[in-house]
Amino acid sequence: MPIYFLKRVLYVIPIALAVSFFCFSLVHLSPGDPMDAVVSPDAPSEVVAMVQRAYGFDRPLPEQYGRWVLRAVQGDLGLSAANGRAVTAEVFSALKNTLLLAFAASLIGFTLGCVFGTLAGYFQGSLLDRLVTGIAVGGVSVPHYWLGMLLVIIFSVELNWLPSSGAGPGSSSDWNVEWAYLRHLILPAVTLSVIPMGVVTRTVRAMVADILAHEFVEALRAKGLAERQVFRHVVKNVAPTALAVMGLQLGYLLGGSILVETVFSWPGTGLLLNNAIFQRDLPILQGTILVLALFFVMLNLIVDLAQARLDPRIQRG
Amino acid sequence: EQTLRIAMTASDIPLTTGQPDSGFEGYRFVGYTIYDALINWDMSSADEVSGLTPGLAESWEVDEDDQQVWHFHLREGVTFHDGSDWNADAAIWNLDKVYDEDSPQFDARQAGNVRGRIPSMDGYEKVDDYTISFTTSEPDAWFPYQLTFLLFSSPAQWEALDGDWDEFARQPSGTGPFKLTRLVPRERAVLEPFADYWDADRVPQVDRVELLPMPESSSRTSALLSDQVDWIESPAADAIARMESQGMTITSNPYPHTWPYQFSMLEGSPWRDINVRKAANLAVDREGLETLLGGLMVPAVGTVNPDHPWFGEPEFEISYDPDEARRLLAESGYGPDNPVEIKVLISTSGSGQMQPLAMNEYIQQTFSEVGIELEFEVMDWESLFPNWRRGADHETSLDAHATNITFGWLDPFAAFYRFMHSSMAPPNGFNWGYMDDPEYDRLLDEAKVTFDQEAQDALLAEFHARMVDDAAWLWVAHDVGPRAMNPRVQGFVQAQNWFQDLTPVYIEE
Amino acid sequence: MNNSLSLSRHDALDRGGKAQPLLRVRGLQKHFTITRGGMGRQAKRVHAVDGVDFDVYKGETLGIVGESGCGKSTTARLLMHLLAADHGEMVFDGDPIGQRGGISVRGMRRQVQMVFQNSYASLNPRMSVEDSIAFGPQVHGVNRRESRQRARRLLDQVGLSSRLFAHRYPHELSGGQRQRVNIARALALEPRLLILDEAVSALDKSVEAQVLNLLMDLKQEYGLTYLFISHDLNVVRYISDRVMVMYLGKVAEMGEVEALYRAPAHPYTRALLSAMPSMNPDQRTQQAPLVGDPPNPIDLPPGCRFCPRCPMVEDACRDAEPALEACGTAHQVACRRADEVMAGAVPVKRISEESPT
Amino acid sequence: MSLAAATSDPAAASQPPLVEISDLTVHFRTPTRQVHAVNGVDLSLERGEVLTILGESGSGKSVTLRTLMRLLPERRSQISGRVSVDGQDVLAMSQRQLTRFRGRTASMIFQEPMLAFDPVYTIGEQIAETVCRHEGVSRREGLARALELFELVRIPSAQRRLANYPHELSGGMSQRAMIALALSCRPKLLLADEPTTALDATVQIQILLLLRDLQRELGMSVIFVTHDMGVANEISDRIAVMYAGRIVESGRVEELIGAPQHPYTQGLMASRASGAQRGQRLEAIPGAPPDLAELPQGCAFAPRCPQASDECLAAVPAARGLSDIHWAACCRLPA
Amino acid sequence: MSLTLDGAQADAPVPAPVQGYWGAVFGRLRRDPVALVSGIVLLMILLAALFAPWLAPASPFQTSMLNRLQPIGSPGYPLGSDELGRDVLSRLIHGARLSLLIGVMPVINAFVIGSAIGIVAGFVGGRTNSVIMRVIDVFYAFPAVLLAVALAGALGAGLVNSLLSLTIVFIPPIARVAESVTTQVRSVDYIEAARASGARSLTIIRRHVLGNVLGPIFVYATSLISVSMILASGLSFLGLGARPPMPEWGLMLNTMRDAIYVNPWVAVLPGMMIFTVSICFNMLSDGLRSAMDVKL
Ligand SMILES: Nc1ncnc2c1ncn2[C@@H]1O[C@H](COP(=O)(O)OP(=O)(O)OP(=O)(O)O)[C@@H](O)[C@H]1O
Ligand SMILES: Nc1ncnc2c1ncn2[C@@H]1O[C@H](COP(=O)(O)OP(=O)(O)OP(=O)(O)O)[C@@H](O)[C@H]1O
Ligand SMILES: [Mg+2]
Ligand SMILES: [Mg+2]
Repeated sequence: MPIYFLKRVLYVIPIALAVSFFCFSLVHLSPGDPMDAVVSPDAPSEVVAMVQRAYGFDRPLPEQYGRWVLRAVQGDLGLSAANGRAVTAEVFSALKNTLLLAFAASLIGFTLGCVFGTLAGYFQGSLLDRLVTGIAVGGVSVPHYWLGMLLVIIFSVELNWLPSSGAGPGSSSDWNVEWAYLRHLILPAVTLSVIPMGVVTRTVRAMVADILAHEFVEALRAKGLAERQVFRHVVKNVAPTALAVMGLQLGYLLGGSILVETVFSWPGTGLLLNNAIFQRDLPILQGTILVLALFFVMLNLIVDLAQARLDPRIQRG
Repeated sequence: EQTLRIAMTASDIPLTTGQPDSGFEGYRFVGYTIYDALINWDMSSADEVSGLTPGLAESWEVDEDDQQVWHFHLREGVTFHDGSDWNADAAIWNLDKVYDEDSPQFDARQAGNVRGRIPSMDGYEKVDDYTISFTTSEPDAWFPYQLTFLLFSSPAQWEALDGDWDEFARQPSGTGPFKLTRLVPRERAVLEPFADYWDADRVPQVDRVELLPMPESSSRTSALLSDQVDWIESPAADAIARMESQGMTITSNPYPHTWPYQFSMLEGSPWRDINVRKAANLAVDREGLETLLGGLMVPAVGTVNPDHPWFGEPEFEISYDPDEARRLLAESGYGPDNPVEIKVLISTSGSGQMQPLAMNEYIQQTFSEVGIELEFEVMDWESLFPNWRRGADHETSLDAHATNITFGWLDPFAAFYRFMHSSMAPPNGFNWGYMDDPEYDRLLDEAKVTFDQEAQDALLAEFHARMVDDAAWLWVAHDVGPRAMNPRVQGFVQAQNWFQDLTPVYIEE
Repeated sequence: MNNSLSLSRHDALDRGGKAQPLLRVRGLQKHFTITRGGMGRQAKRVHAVDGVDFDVYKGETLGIVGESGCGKSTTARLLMHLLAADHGEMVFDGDPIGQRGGISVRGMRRQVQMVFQNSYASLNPRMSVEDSIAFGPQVHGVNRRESRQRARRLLDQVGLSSRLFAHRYPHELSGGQRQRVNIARALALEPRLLILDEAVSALDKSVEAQVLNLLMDLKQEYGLTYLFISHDLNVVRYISDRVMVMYLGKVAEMGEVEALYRAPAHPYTRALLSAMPSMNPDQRTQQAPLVGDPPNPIDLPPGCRFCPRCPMVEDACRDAEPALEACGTAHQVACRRADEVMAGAVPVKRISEESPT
Repeated sequence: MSLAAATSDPAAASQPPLVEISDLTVHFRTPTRQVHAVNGVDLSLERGEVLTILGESGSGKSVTLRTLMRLLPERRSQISGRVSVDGQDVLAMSQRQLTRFRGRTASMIFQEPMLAFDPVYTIGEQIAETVCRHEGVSRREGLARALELFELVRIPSAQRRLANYPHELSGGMSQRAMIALALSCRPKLLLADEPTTALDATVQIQILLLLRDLQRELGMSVIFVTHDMGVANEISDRIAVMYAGRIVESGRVEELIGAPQHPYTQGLMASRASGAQRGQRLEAIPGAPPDLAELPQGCAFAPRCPQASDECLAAVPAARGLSDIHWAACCRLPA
Repeated sequence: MSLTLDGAQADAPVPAPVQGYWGAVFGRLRRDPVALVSGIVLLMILLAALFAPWLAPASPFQTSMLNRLQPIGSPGYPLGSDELGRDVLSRLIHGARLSLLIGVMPVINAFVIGSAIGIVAGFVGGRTNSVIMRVIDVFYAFPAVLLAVALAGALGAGLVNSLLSLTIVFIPPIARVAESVTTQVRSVDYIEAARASGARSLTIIRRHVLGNVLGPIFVYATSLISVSMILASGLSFLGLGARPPMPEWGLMLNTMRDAIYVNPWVAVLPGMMIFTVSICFNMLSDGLRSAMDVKL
């Protein structure tokens, strides 16, 4: 067991390095000058040179990468080109909001997904199954940015029930569980939840149906177990895979909320990234992608380890 | 408690350390609110173009012997928000902050934001505790305009924060009518009145101003409609009817802003033919365009409005006259079978660009009626803007014949000089199309050293008239800076300016 | 009636005459490494085939029996060079395989073919029966038309009307039919040696008999040599001339089928035979000859690997592995106490050793 | 005609049979066709008797067995006929009654023990669960019982094995565990669906002997399904041969193996490969079993039968008794 | 049974071939009503895209300032007009071209490249496989949307760049599936049998591996089309894909966002199209999967 854990954990290191290299080279793929974001275009060239020096953009790329990684390891991702603030702080304060949104969306999506998926899996082929499957396919097929717009039209524009943008009346750092803030969370969270809802429904349905077709379920019935007890077995069998899928979905929500955050002006990493792209704010772009990717890598790790714990069949040697 | 909530178009809270970024919107909301310049804008009137008014300097004059030296007499009895005194030392400290790379308080960001706006600055020194003097690189009558961009932050506060500008951004201290009490990057800035403001007439009426960045115009609109904010900048034109129907106030006023095509005068550009330039100016149905924009524009017949002192008396009268345009084109050998083919760099959006796609397409349509075929190179604002300084012959210009970048013109340098003077060809300035006319250069040079206001205005008027007669650009529109507000917001006077004064605003309960 | 062609080909290919074994295997060994160790730990090794020697004579059927996991299939795959052996020498009709001066692997594969246990998995589901059979000849340069004709001919020969079956896909066939196709496919290259790895084990009894008949017929027609792998002792007895009994990757005993069945010399063979269910209601088996499952070939005991299950084990058995030695004409065994076993002195290991009831 | 069976225990003879199946048919609906898996099976089983159903793949053995526990998918199967076990009508039971019946009155051993255990619970938990379910005892007591059972089926280091997951056991071991599970509530009827087919010969015989011992010890009735004559011979008192969803011959082991009457049974015996016929061709039954979706008219074996006549195609032949308990369904036999 | 070889019989004419594997799959697909309807809808949209210039009632670029933001059903504007007075129906029809292109192309590209990588890795196995798969793992450290946005954002807005970045996004998953399917197939007996008949690796890949591997990879790839449609249009929606004034659904959705206060239902039409295409591809893919999944 510890060996498996250790190996799995150590495997994160090369991945993290590769990810950091990718993030760094990513922005140097881009045409245009990273300086464009820092100085206004009417700045004379000596000012440009001056700022370039101040930001270290004048050094050779390998040196920039080396410095960047070294500082990143110490938690310093440099300064935003657009506003000069520390990237780390910017990213983490945004990440906090994205996490809030992602958790809310997962709560909705996973709950519905599990319930729907189990029902559909149990009553495979029935009308209920077809209905649920339809909803799930819809969930994974809907362009969520469009769904967001639709919800805004209905609930904000037409009915004026819920706000359409922002994280709340105060700033997100004042966030707390109050209706004033929660109402801001509803639309984006619902919008973001449809994809995980669809994916989880489909996975759980397939898993439940698959497990129910196993001979051991027949054996459980042959033992005289009541359907409720059989269900317990099914759940325990489905759980590792379902959890893994949910973990991944949570990760996808973190990275995938960019469109929804843009639609709802939710002050998270997605909005940060979007702005960074359009302002060509390379330090923020690099930093955000790095942090999100590493977060995702860690999430994968946790999911794998959890799955290994839950499923006795996974090699532990 | 009165709180005024404003949705800005910026995607982030502009820099609050002194010299803001985010262009003029930054100056509007966190520049002239928290800080003062030596010379401020007078934004009290809605009826005439804003002029200059003494700020942290009570008076100033150019040295009688040397036109490159200016003396400024600082206002006494002014304190920063932190209580420290404003004096010549503080002024020099602030100048070092942006000009002396070796000074401890040097801040590259602020320097980057402001140095380009004061091209004539050459030196500065303290004369006595309340007098400083500047040296300019050449005689420049427009120097006072440039100084409106230099804002003064508190040295004492910076010291207190251990010289950390990042921290200073969170707890800035200036001399302005508002002080910043809260900053949540990307989300919110809170301003509260500075009770000891030196100009008793401009002590703010509201208790709090909250600034919220909302780059999406539909988000701003819905925020206003759902009462999340009281005031939005640049509402979506299409939503104005709806906002009005829900009782919102729409304010607008022309201000020094121009929406042009800046022509390339390089070899091979059709614009080298004056007939084509004139025809283009006559081919645009500016009134139709006004309808398109829901009335939120003023037709432009020159860089400045006809009632402006710099307008002059051009002979070429710009109007919508397709027949005349066709005639001019025919004269140059163009016709329906042989249209003028022109490529223009346009953006999808951008500060001050109004509605670039809609407007350009409209122009494309009216042009085609007279035989000018427009082709667009659509870029995002972030690519178009840097191209401005690179010039028409740069590879990023993609061989275009014109660029469509709007601009504000607060002073003659910004309005004319940087575009029309041959010395401003890339990479020195924004003479994107390599305009090179000795007569332009002469008039501008002369105006620049004419320190008498009326004489200077006369020279500029002559210049402007010549430019219009030349049809040097295609002038299309002036923006009117629309804002939408909740009817509770009262007391706002929309100045004919990029900047606005928030101090008289109050909320009617 | 033109299969004389095949026969003459065999004659032409025959090198050393009847006396030279068709296949000679010496010291064949294959250990699989289970890459689980890493980090300084010794990786575990599966001793799937651990030093096996045998000969296959021309025209005979050599049966291989043994429990699951004893290395039967691995041996077959090593012979086909589908797996690379760790050690060992294989000589086909006098020519070392895959060595300089010998016969190439490709050349050997023209003369040795194999039929797999899983009749379904061993046919490409996307290929018609005809194409599957024709594939081999095509690979060896026979043109499309001719190879198809050959495929049809073979189909008819294995008892499937080419008219009805040539264009079918594997899923449209029954298990017995699929196994016939597999046999036809193996025959398409006109091999001299056919390796049958549990070729009838998955078939129903009534169908199994049909296929066994077919195999007997084909052998006669073509003068084939068979290596017949099975765990069904009855079937092996029926079809083989000689039998090789394997236990945990080693040959336990080898000999003429009747001699070996009548008087097994290895306690394991003996146990295996007495574990066969009896067909006489009055003589039901009273005592299980062996206890426990066959161990897995990862952690082998020192000495004779049958020790832990052997009813006749003595201390000396644990010291050294017994070599395969002759014990009568054409009969070899790897047991120290073979003589006693042949004499019938095999006490049965008590079940009580395992656990109290 | 009497289908009563003789039992080793004369006392039991007076009691009614434990299992009575009459005219059982089972059809499956699949999206494309209808499969006639069982077509009129009559069967009875005395208390303490071991009956083997012998037949080739697809002949309906498992379906018959599953019907006895009502384990077939309800929605896709059509069952008719009568099935009673220990006086209870299985086909009429409510869901509640069923759960009490299963595992307690009748329990089952599966062909692939690995697949019949839930892979994510330990073996011990799975046995304890059954005990708790039927006897309402605590988990601890359940586990204690599991340990006893493990010792009963002679699993070495029983205590340690209880904590194993199914994939950690070898084939023979898990089949023993399966048997322990099946016996956990002392069922009156044990159903065993090819419990030894997947095992090696040396292990198979151990399991067969174990089952035989336990059956005798516990006095259970057993229905054992296999396609191996030898296995049937080892374990059973009586054999029923099944072909295409019908029982074609049934009788005491000695009778059936010694003197099979139905041509199919005879064919099966004859086609067995053994040393005896070395070098001779086997008398294989020609052809292949019929497609259960399109059963032939009359005797299903007729198309493969060397002795078939027109009579065979006319109607399904009735059972013809040969002795008190040996009968075969073949037209060729005297009525 | 006869061992005689009847030459005449061997050459006898053969009855019509039994339908092949794909024939059977499409036969089943045709009987799946959901897949059938989805297929028909997609076909119609595809045809509309192909024949857009003939089908569209108006030019997709013709602006009209007087007829801006007309509601659905206005005369001359059956589906209303957009913020520049262009006919929305015509733009939707023309938009199908670009939207389908940028949605489907990346998956096609990735299918070709990813399958090649995966099949080679899977077939060769061993160290080569590990190296390839470890590189692929790195891409798995990025959620798809993030990767697409990051790449498109870094490369700069534009059609080609968004195509490129989506292609890069889809290569790793397809390669992974290809690798695992190939690894599975590689160890199946019929490949062994083919090797045993002396065939060389390339022949085996061509004749035995491809046919069995491409099907599952193809099904997987079709399921990605829906994701790709959403992502591609999403990039345009963010301003990273198609540029104005090209008609493209995501971009239309973006430019009409401000119109939601005036004419909400026109503004959501492009999204409706994306949704329709995406759901149809998903259903078709599901249908295909179950049609191919039937145990043979
Ligand atoms: N590729 C492989 N990697 C690791 N171990 C293997 C591999 N192939 C076979 N083995 C192991 O080698 C041993 C011998 O396997 P082999 O398939 O030869 O047995 P067998 O005698 O054919 O058994 P069966 O009767 O079950 O087919 C087994 O323990 C098996 O698990
Ligand atoms: N749930 C089901 N749905 C459809 N057909 C079924 C179902 N269960 C069994 N069948 C069919 O019923 C027939 C009889 O099956 P059964 O499992 O009883 O055979 P068997 O005698 O047990 O064979 P084997 O020896 O292979 O286990 C087979 O053709 C099988 O395909
Ligand atoms: Mg094997
Ligand atoms: Mg069965």
